[in-house]
Amino acid sequence: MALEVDVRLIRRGRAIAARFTVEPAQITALFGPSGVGKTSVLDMVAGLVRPDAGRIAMDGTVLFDSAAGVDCPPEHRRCGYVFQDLRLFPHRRVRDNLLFAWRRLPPSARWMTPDEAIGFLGVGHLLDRLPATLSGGEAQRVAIGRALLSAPRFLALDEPLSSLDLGRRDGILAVIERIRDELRLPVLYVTHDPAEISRLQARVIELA
Amino acid sequence: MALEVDVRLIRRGRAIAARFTVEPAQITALFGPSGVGKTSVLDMVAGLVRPDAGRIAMDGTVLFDSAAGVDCPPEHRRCGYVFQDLRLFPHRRVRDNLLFAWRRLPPSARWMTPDEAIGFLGVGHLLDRLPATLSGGEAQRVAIGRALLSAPRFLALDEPLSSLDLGRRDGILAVIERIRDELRLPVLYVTHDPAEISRLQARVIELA
Amino acid sequence: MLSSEEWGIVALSLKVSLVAILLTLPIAYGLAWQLARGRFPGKVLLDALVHLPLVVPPVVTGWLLLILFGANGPVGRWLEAAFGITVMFRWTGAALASAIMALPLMVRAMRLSIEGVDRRLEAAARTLGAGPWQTFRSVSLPLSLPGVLAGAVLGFARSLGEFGATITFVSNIPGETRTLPLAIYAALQLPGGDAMVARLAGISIALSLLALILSESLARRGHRHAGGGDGA
Amino acid sequence: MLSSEEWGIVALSLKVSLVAILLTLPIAYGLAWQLARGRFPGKVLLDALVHLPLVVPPVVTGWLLLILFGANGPVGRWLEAAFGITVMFRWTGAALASAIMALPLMVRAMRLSIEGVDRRLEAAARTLGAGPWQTFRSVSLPLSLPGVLAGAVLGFARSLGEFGATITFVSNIPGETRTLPLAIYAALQLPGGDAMVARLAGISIALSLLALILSESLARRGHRHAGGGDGA
Amino acid sequence: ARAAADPRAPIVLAAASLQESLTAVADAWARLGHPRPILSFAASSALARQIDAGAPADLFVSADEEWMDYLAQHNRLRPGTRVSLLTNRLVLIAPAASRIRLAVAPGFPLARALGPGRLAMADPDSVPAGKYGREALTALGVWSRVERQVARGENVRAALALVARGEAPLGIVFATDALASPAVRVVGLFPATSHAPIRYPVARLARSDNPEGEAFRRFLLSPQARATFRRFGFGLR
Ligand SMILES: Nc1ncnc2c1ncn2[C@@H]1O[C@H](COP(=O)(O)OP(=O)(O)OP(=O)(O)O)[C@@H](O)[C@H]1O
Ligand SMILES: Nc1ncnc2c1ncn2[C@@H]1O[C@H](COP(=O)(O)OP(=O)(O)OP(=O)(O)O)[C@@H](O)[C@H]1O
Ligand code: MOO
Ligand SMILES: [Mg+2]
Ligand SMILES: [Mg+2]
Repeated sequence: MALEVDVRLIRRGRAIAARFTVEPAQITALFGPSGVGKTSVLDMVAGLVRPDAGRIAMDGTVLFDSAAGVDCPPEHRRCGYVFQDLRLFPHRRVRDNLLFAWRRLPPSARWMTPDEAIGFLGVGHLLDRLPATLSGGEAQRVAIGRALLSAPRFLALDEPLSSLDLGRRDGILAVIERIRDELRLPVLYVTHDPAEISRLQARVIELA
Repeated sequence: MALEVDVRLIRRGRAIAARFTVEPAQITALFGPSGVGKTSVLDMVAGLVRPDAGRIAMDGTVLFDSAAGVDCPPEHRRCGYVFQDLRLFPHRRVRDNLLFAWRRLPPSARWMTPDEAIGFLGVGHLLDRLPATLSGGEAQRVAIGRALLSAPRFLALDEPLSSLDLGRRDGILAVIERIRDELRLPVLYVTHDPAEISRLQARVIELA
Repeated sequence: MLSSEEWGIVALSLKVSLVAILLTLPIAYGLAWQLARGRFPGKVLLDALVHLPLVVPPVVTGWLLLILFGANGPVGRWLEAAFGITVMFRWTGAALASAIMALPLMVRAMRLSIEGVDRRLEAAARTLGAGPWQTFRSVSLPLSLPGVLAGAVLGFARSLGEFGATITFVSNIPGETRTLPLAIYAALQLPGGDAMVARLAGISIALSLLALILSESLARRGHRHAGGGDGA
Repeated sequence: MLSSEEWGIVALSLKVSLVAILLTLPIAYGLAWQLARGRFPGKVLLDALVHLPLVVPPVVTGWLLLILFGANGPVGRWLEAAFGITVMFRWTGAALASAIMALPLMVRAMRLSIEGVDRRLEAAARTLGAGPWQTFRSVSLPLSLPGVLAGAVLGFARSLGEFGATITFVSNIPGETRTLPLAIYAALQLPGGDAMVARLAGISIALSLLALILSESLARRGHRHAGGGDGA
Repeated sequence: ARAAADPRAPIVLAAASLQESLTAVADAWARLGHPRPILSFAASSALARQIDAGAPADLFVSADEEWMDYLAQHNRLRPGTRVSLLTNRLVLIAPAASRIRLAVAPGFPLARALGPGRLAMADPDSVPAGKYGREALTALGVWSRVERQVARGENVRAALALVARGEAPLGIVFATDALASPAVRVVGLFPATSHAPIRYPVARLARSDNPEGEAFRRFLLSPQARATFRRFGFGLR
């Protein structure tokens, strides 16, 4: 279950290019200054932005290939994406945000229960709230839960812990490590925090 | 120029209370787990949320006093607020976001030039962009610049560096320190990062 | 309160307007979607076409309907031959006229809301496994609901007041096409009819007030969910 | 192309519609604001009042205008005495009728946009030293501009097509109140008038198409700025 | 198949100026045990266009001959059923409280009587009452002097309303309209020679398959119906 990424994109005259493979049970950290293109790479991997050229494959299945004209739509890529800007559905309560993908999944595909996610994220008291009334860190935790409950085949986490306190961070990092080790999923991780990188024993891809 | 804060608020059944004084040239860090009420305290200090009871005074002038019935509107509090959710004006280009307050100020009140802010924030190449096209860190830097260019009498910074790389953080922290020391402004600072707190030699107010 | 004749008129008006709006709702939404999101040649033309019933005086719209849907018109003949349906001089014709007059108002309101939907949220739904249709149903449609509601209210109100196209197309037939406005018009033609005009106008105002209160309470429920406007 | 008489009619129609819309724009925005944001008793009533010209058939609206603004009506008498203004049988009366008929459409569109404005952005402007009025001007108003534009387009189109209230209120006076719809109506009354109807209808369609293209290109410029809809 | 004992109500399309009188006639017909005719009033022109488009109606009563001719040319009428039913007169009216005195005669000082006010009439280009009015004023030699002061109503009743409300000091309507409104006063009667005869023809429509339509048409010509029309001020042919 390796994720092979080789993408090129020109955005506002700035060239964004990345080429790497994330092995199963491995965390790859995208690292680099603000505006260098980390989010853009995740967007391309998730299928939201079309690379100018390149190839993306997951576990042998081609998700994108500019030469072969393949472009798998995002809903078939099964990428668990935690957006930098969260993107909670404002019209749905926290519970419905969390279960958005989960409800649609065949039971066999699910690999985490809502209770488990709600537990380690500490969002049990928020389930009936609308996103507009959440604090920054509360919203971030809901976004993480929503992505994990979609039973993805690989994760794309864009600064997922940026507004969380150290205690919370620790708990969530532990879960991510468990997902990596037990489910052996490839994980793409964007962060500015060297502590997180070393804690996750991540391989660092430096964008520039 | 001390900022005296004594506020109480019930939000969704959760009591939020804080009482502290930020001395001039001092940075006070609000610290505490996600959802404890840090942003709510800044909102009250800035005049966006009305405390249930309490008193806020800046340099002897009362900004809010529930007992005396004083509630100074936000536009007269001169609070340089960097929002956790940024709140850039989506219909205005980066330049106009930065200069939003600055243009309205009498020249005598200004204490930072746009060029200076654009320089240390590294947003010179973004001036003609609309906020929707900025990366997370780029938007955060513009939000910082917009607040500083409003020539505030005190600062309220809500996780202002959360999506910035270490290099940028350093530069911006240096500017905040200079503002603290040279202009002797009180600074209220929310962060989850102990490194930032110790770097800023901040006094820590732990909310719980 | 109301005489049985007035009840009949009110019931007919409600039937005509409700049928007109319910049938038009999905069409209007589809058009609004195309105008908001679509990129195709002739988009401005489609836009103009949709606005036509607003710009052209109602009587002319009625006249065009007459030419097209009359028993001697091309569409009318085909409807008659293929399905045995006649709309001329029928309440269905009144509903058709109302629907066409209401369409531009509905499309505009819906389009405004669709244009306000944050497409990043749609992208998020896609990564969560929702296909284009599911994304539409669970994200785009509910987020544009304020516009659907506003459009429905506008359209319903416009339908209740529709006069020119109706009388030109399906005439003023008691019990079949004599809706409130047509009854009011008839009363206006009578020199001593002021009292009856006032009474009937009062009824249509009361009806619209009821519809408004209903829609407002629906909107209030819907709006809390729509976010955006609800800051800290 | 157009005969000089037709030019006159077109010019009059444009004058009437433009004046109607420009004068109504601020009033409509004010009403939309109150309905979107205000909290006061009788709000539903105000809402109903604004919608009235939509629900009540145009002829009745014209009749009410006649009663109020006629030389013998209370408002008409006062206008005459206080300012020497007569609207009866004047193009200004036609503009008044158009304005009132267009008002509900404009208010609804604007209200929809105002309700979509993120109030957190207004709060941000306040902390940046902008008072309520400056915040309105620099944040709330521009963010609700799509609604203002949609409202203006709808209102203008509705004005161009306004017939019933106008003819009832200010009659059909060539050169003074005979707008396009009234001219079309007159032609419809002639047994051989179909060609002229088609021609005049063509002109009003062309006018509205022009207005639409203009508004679309304005909107396209405005919309890029309005954010929200423009995701990554 | 419909039993003869279960006749359908005929649909009658009629000019707006017949609203009161024809309603009374239909009521009388219903009292005789017939299904009450369904009456639809509108401008003659609108009705004629509906008939031309294939309206499923039985009878048409027009306020002028021109639209009836139009339908005859398009073969929308059942041959042999067209009859000139009623006549009407044209009158000059003023608000009931007005003191204007004016003799309607060649060259009469209509413009002076109007002063800055408007002359209310139905649209002289299209609506029957207005067309007759223009013809009469032209014959009397005063049209060119008042032409610019005419307020054109959508139909004759709109012109009536303008005078009744005192918005126009003078107006031209049918005698039957003036009779219907207590708020106006007849200033003068236009000479019958100043305009073409005002006639209301009735005809059965080609599409009509309802025998009740023919029965009602015949009733319109009966002495009983004629008496009713006369009561509302119409002349008879
Ligand atoms: N608009 C609102 N309406 C109701 N409750 C709110 C609203 N905003 C925040 N809250 C609640 O108030 C409490 C305090 O929120 P606040 O945003 O102040 O927390 P915080 O300390 O800033 O958290 P974080 O570190 O996650 O940003 C939380 O329980 C939150 O859910
Ligand atoms: N929607 C967009 N349209 C045009 N340019 C964009 C858009 N989004 C991002 N960019 C630009 O593309 C470049 C890469 O942006 P990206 O968001 O990938 O950066 P990033 O590495 O994630 O930065 P950060 O750490 O600040 O989030 C930046 O120069 C940014 O300004
Ligand atoms: O067709 Mo009329 O009866 O002159 O208004
Ligand atoms: Mg990023
Ligand atoms: Mg916070």
